[in-house]
Amino acid sequence: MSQSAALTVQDLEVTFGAFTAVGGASFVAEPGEVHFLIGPNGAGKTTCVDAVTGLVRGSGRVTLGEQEVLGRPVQKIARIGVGRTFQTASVFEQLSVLQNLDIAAGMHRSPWSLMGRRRGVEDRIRDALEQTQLEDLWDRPAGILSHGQKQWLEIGMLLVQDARVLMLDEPVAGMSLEERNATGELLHRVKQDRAVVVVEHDMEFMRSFASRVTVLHQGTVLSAGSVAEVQADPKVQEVYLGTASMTEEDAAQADAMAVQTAGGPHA
Amino acid sequence: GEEDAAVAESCVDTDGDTIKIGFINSQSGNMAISETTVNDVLHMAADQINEDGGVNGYELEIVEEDGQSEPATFAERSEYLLTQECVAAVFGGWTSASRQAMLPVFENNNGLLFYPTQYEGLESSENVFYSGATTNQQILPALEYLKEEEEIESLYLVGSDYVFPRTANMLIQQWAEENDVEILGEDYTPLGSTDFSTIANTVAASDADAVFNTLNGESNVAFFSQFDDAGLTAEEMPVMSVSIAEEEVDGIGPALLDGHLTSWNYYQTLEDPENEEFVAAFQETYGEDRVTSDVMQSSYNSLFLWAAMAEEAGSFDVDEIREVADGTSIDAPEGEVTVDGETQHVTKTPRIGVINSDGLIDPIWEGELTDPDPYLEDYQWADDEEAAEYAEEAED
Amino acid sequence: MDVVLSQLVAGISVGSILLLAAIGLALTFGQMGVINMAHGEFIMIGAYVAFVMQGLFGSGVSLLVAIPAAFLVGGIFGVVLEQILIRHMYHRPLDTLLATFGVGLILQQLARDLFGAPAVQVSNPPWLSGSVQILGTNVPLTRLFILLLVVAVVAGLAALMAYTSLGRRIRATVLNRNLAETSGISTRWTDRTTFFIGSGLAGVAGVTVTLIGATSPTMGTSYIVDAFLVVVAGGIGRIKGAVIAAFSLGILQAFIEYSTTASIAKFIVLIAVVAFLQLRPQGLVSVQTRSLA
Amino acid sequence: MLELKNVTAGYDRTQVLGGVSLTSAENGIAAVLGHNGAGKTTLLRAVVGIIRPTGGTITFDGEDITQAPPNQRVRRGMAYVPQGQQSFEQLSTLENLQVVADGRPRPRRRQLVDQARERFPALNEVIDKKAGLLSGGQRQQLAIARALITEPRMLILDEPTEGIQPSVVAEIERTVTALAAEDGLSVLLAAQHVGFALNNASKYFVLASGRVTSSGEGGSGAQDEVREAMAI
Amino acid sequence: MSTTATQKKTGRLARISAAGTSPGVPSPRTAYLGIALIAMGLLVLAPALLTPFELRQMGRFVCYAMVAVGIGLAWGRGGMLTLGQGVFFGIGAYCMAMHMQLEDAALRGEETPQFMGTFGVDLPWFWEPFHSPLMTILLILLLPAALAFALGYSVFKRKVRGAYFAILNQAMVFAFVTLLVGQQATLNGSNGLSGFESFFGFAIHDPANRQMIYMIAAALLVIMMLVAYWMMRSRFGELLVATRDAEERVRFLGYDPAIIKTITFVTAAVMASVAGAMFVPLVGIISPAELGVVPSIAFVIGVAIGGRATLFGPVLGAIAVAWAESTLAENFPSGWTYFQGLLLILVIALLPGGIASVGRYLRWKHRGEAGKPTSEDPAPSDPATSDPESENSQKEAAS
Ligand SMILES: Nc1ncnc2c1ncn2[C@@H]1O[C@H](COP(=O)(O)OP(=O)(O)OP(=O)(O)O)[C@@H](O)[C@H]1O
Ligand SMILES: Nc1ncnc2c1ncn2[C@@H]1O[C@H](COP(=O)(O)OP(=O)(O)OP(=O)(O)O)[C@@H](O)[C@H]1O
Ligand SMILES: NC(N)=O
Ligand SMILES: [Mg+2]
Ligand SMILES: [Mg+2]
Repeated sequence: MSQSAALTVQDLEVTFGAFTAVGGASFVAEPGEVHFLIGPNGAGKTTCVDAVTGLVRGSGRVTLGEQEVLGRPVQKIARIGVGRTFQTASVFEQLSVLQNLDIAAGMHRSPWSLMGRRRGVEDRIRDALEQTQLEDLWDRPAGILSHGQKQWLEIGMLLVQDARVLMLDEPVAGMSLEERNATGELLHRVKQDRAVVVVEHDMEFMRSFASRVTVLHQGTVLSAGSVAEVQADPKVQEVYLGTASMTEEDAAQADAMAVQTAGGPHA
Repeated sequence: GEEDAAVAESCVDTDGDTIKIGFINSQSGNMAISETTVNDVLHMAADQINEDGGVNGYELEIVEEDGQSEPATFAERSEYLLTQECVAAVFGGWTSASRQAMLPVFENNNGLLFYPTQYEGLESSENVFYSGATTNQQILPALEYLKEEEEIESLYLVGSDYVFPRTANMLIQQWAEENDVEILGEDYTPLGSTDFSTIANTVAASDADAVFNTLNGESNVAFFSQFDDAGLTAEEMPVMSVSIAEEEVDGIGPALLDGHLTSWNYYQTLEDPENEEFVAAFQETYGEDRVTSDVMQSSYNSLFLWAAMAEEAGSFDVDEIREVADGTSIDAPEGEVTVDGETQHVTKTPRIGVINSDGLIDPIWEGELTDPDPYLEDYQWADDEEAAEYAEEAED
Repeated sequence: MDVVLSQLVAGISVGSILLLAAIGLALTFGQMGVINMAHGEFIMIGAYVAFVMQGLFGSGVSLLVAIPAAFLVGGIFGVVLEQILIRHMYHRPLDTLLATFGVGLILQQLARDLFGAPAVQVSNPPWLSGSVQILGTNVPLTRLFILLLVVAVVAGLAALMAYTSLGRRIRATVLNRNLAETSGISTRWTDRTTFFIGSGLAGVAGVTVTLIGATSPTMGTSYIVDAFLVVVAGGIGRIKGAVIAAFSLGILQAFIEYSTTASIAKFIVLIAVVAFLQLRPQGLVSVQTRSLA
Repeated sequence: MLELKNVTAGYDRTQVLGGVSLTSAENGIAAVLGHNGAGKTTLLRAVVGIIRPTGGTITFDGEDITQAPPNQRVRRGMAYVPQGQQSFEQLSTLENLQVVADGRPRPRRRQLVDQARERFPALNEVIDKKAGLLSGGQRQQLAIARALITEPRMLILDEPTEGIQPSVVAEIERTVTALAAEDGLSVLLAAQHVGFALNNASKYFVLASGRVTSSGEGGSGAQDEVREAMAI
Repeated sequence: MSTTATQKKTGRLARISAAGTSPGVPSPRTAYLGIALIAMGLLVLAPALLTPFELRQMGRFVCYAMVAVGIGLAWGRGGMLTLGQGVFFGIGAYCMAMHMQLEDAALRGEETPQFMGTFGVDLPWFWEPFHSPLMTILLILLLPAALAFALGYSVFKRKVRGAYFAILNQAMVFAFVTLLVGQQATLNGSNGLSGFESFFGFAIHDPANRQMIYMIAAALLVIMMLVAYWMMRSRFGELLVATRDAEERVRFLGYDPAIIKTITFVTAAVMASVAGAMFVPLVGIISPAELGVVPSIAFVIGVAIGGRATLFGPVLGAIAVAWAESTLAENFPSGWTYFQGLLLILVIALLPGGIASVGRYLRWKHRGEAGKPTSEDPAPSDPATSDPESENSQKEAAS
C-alpha cells in the first residue's frame, strides 16, 4: 500500500459556460477521517468529485500529498491514488463480480500481467468479496445485480483498487439500515491509512459516521466542522436540512439504531 | 508444370455427343445491367448453332457462371470452367478488369476466352480472341469523324475513372497534338458518380467544339441531364460517346441524347439481311421491346467465330484452333468479320451514329473495314515517348 | 469571381442533394439511433415511384404527384421495416446496420426483378427545363427546385422536432424507452411515426434525384455513405449540424473538383471528414452530457 | 385499487418474483419493503408493465391489465417514478415536464407544468438546462414532478427520495401524504428506508427473495415487526 | 456487516478459484480441441480430399477467416464495429502484389510491371521497397499496424465509438478505394494487379507450390486463432470486455481505454493485412473491387452469422458464408441475393449470438428443464446476444 496522504482542495472552481457549478470550494480530507460533503441538490458536490477525479475540468489547486491532481487525465489521477464511485452505479455489466474486482485491482500489477490470464484470486479480492457480502455472487455478471448490490460492488472495486483517497458519491442510496451501517463501518475500517470523502444526503448515516463535514451551497463552502457544529448552523438548516427534517426524537432513535447495529460509531 | 498442362489438354471431354462451353457474365452486381444482355445473346447463338447441327457434330452444352461484377470472381469461376467443367472455350467478360483477371487463368491452363467488348487495346494474348473493337476501330475513327465532318478545333474529355477512359484519353491527347486539335479539359469521375454540376459548368465555360465522352454506365444519366441543365445542346456542342449503346439510351432518356453522337461498329438499325435476321431472332426470343447493341452483337459473333474455327480445325484443341484462326471469316450482322491471326482481334467497320428521339441510333457515317491494330503500330504519333510525357503531365 | 460564384452555386446544389438524402437519416439515425442501411434503397423506391407516376400521369404533373406519393410509399416501407425488424433491435444499433444491409440487398434485387437491371428513364417536367440567372451565374431550374424543396423540408422537420409535442415525444422515446412508456407515451406509435416520416423523406429524396441522375436498382448505394457522413459530421441528432455539414461538404467538393478532378475531390472530401471527426468527434454541433457512456 | 394475484416475473432467464399477491391501499400508502435484491424494483416494474409477468394477474380498478403496455396503464391513472434518477437527458427540464403534460387534455397542460414548477422550486433554476446536466437530486425531483403531472390515481414510487436533500424530502413526504389523504391517491412505495415508509404507510409488505414474507398495517408501531421480518 | 452472514459464507469462499472466464470464452480444453480439429481439417483433410481448384477456393475462404478472427476480436470482444477492414486487407494485398509484380518483372528482365508500359511511367518511388522480400513482409505487418494505430488512437482518444466509429471506417474504405481506382498509371486503377508468375521464387502455377501457399495460409489462420484465444482469455481480454461495456469507468480504474482499444484494432488490422497478403498468391488478383464498402461489410457478415464474440464463430461463419456464396450464388444468382439478405436478417434478428450461440442456447434450455439454474448458468444478458455497444451508441445517437 502506498503511503497515506491528505487530499487538499483549494479554491476549486468549475464552470460550464456561463454557469458556475463550483465557485471556489476548499476543504482538506485527512487520512484517517471520513469526510462528509453535504449540501442542497445542485450545490456542486458531485461536480467537486468530478473535478478532483478528472472527469470535468476545474481550476484552483488540488493536491494529494505532494502530487498535483488537477490537469491530469482521468486514468493518471486514478493511478496516483484517487478512487471513486458514481452516483448512479456503474459497473461492467457483462463481466462477473470477480472480474470486475480483478480489473479494479489491475492498477497495481505490471502492464505485462495483462498478457497472462488470471490464476487464482488475490487476497485483496477475496477480502473485498467478503467485505461486500458478494461472495455468493462472485461469478454472476454484474449486470444482473440489484441497485444496492451494484453499489456494494463499486465499493468493493474501490477497496481492491487500494486508493489513497476514496470518493464515494451517495454510496448508501438504496440500502437498508443494516447495510448502511455495515457500509459505514467498512469505511471506518478502511479509513486508517486513507482519506475517505463521502457525499450523502442521509443524515442518519452522516451523524453516525462522519468525522468531519463540509457543507456546500451554490458551489461554495457554507459551513464546515464536526457533525454537531454543522447541524447546529442555522444557515445549514435553512438551505439544507429544513426545519422539520429531523425531530429530536427521530435523531435519538436513529443514533440508537446505529449504535445497536454497528456496534457503536467508528473507533 | 507437367501435370498442369496434362490436365488442360486431356480434360475436354469429346467422348459423348456434346461439347461443353462456358459463359461467364455478371448476373449480379453493378455490371449485371450490361452483362446479362450478353448472356442472353450468347444463349441465342448457341441455340442457333445447335439447331444447325452443332460444331463438329457435337451439340453445345452450356455451363453458365456468374462473375458477380468482381474481377476475382471472374478469375476463380473461369478457372472452375476450365479445370472442373473442362469447357472447350469460354465466352464473356466485359470490364477490362475482369478480362485482365482472367488472363493468367487462361494462359496457364491453355484455355480459350472470347472477349466481346470494345476496349483500350495495347494487349494481345494467345489465349484470348477479342471480338470487340480495339482503339483504332472505334476511338480513332470517332476522332477522324469529328475532325473531318464536324470540323472541330477543340475537344473536352470526360470519362469515368478507370483504365478504358484513361487509356483512350491518353491516345486522344496524342492524336490531338498531331492534328492540331486543342484539348480544353480532361475530367474523371468515380464510377457511378452522379454529380456533374461542376463538370457541366467547366464544359460550358470551355466553349469546346465537342465533348468526347468515355463515361460508363449510370454516370451518363447524370452527365447528360446536367449537360442539358447547363443549357448545352447537341447542335452547339455535340457529345461523342463510346460507351453508350442502344441498351443505355432508354435509361438516359432519348430526349436528352437526341442529336448526340456515338462511335460503334454495329447499330440495331443497320440494314443488311444478317442484322435484320439477328434483330428479329433476338426480339422473338426475348421480347419486342428489347434492343440489340454492339457488344451483344460482338459476343454473338464470337460464338460463330469459334464454331467456324473449330470446324476448320476439325477439333476443339486450343492449339489447333489457334493455328487455323487467321483469316476465319463470318457474315455478321455488322458485316464481314475476319480474324487476324497475329493479334487474335477481328476486322471491324467503324460507324458513327446519331441518337434519334426513338432511342435508336442511326448510322450517319461509315469508315472502311479496318484491320485491328491494338498497339497502334501504324500510327506514327503513338509512340512511347509521347506516352511518357503524357503520363508525367497526368501526374501533375 | 465568376468561377467562385459558379462553384458556390454548384456546391450548394451538391449540398442540397446530400442534405436531401441525409435528412431522413437525420431522423431515423440521428434521432432514433437506428442505422438503416436500407435508407439508400428507400431513396431508390422513391425514384421508382416517380417512374411509375410518370407512366400514369405523364411527365408534366407527375413530379408534383410523385412527391407526396413517394413520401407515402417510402413511409409505408419504413413502417413495415420498423414493425417486422427494427423494433426488435432498438437496443442493438450496430446490429440493425447489418440486418438492414440485408434488407437493402433484397430490395435491390426486388427492383431488378420488377423493373429490370438497366436504369429506367424519368424525364424532367417541361416547366423545370431551362435556368435562371442568379448573381450572374446560370442556375438550372431543377437545381433551384431541389434547393427550395430541401429548405422547405428541413425547416418543416426542424420545427416539428423543436416545437411540437410529436417532436418531444420522438426525442423522449429514443432517449429512454421505458421512461417514455411509463410517462404515458406510446413508444410503438412514436417509433412507427418517426420511421414513417424518416423513410418518407427518403422517398421524397428519391423523386428529387431523378431530376439529376439515374433511376436504377443500385442507385441507393451511391447516396448512402455520403448521407451517413453528413449526419455524423453534423453531429448525430442535430438537424442544424446536418444542414451545415451537407452544404460545407458540397461546396468543398465543388471547389476541390474545380481545381483537380472529381475523383480526387471525392477522396479529399472523405479524408477531410475523417480528419474533422478526429478533431470534433461529436460532429459540428455537439451534445453535452454528464453520463459516463 | 391495485391487486396482484400470484404474480411471477423476472428477466430473460432468471425468475425474480415467485408468486406475489398483494392489494394496494385504496387511498393511502402501501409500502413494499425488503433488502437489496429482494425484488422490489422488479415488482414495481411488473406493476407498471415494463416487464411482463410470466404468471398471475394484475388488476387495476377491477380491470385486468396484466398484458397492457405501460403507456396504457399510465393513461388509466398510474404514474411511476423509477429508481435511479432517470430523465430524458437531452430534453430540457421544461421539455421533460411538457412531454408528459402532452398526454393530458390540452387546456390543462400549461397549468400542470406550472403546478409542478411550484412544487419543486429547485427546478426553476434549471428549467432550460438539459436534464442530463442536472445534479442527481435535481433529476430525482424532476422525476417526481413528471409523475405528478399525469394527475395519477395511483403513484408507484421506487425509492423516490434517494439523493434528495433532507428538507425537500420532507416536503415530498408532505405532498405525497397530503395527496393520499385528500385526493384519494393510492401510493405503492418501495423503500429500503423503513422509517419514512412505515410512518406514513397504511399497509406494508415485506419482500424477501421475490416473495411476500410478511405484511400488515402500517404506522411507526410496525417498525420492530418489520425489522424482524427483514432480518431473515 | 452482519457477522453471522460472513461466517456462513466463508466456507463458500474457498470455492472461488481461478475459474470464471469471460462469457463466450471457451475452456482451454474446448478451445485447444476445437483449434486442433480446425487445423486437422484445413491442413490435413482439405489437401487430401479437395481438388486443386477446390483447395484454391478453400484458400480464399481461409483468407476471409483470417480477417474474421480480427473482426471477432475488435467487434465481438471490443465492441468496435470495423466496417473498414477492406483498407487493411488491401494494404496487405497490394504490398504482396507489388512485390510479386516486381519479382515477375525481374524474371522478364524488365524494370517495371507490364501495365506501367501502357503509360510509359518509371517505377514510382513507393514501389521501390517492394524489391526486397524481407521489406515486403515487414511492410505487410507494419503498414497496417501504423495506419490502424494512427487512426485508432486518435479516434479512441477522442472517444469516438459506436456508430460513429463504424461510419468513419466506412468513409475510410470509400476514400481508400477511390484513391486506388484513381491510380491508373501507378497501381493499375480499377483493374488491380494480377497475372503473377512467382511467389518468393516459387512458380505460382506449379500445383505443389500452390498447395504450399495454401498450407501457409491455413497455418497462419490457426496461429491467429491461438492468438485470439490467448487475447480473449488473458486479463487483457477481460479488460477489453470491460472497456466495451463501460469505457469511461475503466479510466477511473487507472487504465487508458484508448490504448486497450487501439491494441485490439491494430491486431485486427494486421490480421486483415496478412489475410490480404495471402489472398494475392492464392487468388491471383487484387483489385479495388475486392476492397470496397460492400466487400468490407461482407467480411463482417460471416462474423455476425458465425457468432461475433466467440472463438470459433467468426472463423466458421466466414468460411461457411463464403462457401455458401460460391456454391449457391452459382446456381441461383438472383436467388442468392434474396437468400443472403434473408439469412442476414434472420440470424441477426433472431440469433444475435450467431450460429455459435445455438449450442449454448440449447444447453441452457436443456438445463433449465433439468432443474435449478447453477452458478455456471450463462448470464441472462449474454454478451453474445446483446449488442456490446448498445448502451453507448444509443446514448450517443440520442440527442
Ligand atoms: N436486468 C436484470 N436481469 C437479470 N436479473 C436482474 C435484473 N435486474 C435485477 N435482477 C435480479 O433480480 C433480483 C431483484 O432485483 P431488484 O432490482 O428487483 O431488487 P430490489 O429489491 O429493487 O433491490 P434494491 O433495493 O437494491 O434496489 C436481484 O437478485 C437482481 O440480481
Ligand atoms: N456538464 C454540466 N453542464 C452544465 N451544468 C452542469 C454540468 N454538470 C453539473 N452542472 C450543474 O452544476 C450544478 C451542480 O451539480 P452537482 O451534480 O455537482 O450537484 P450535487 O451537489 O452533486 O447535487 P445532488 O445532491 O443533487 O447530487 C447543478 O446545477 C448542475 O445542473
Ligand atoms: N473494355 C471496357 N469498355 O471496359
Ligand atoms: Mg450529486
Ligand atoms: Mg430496487
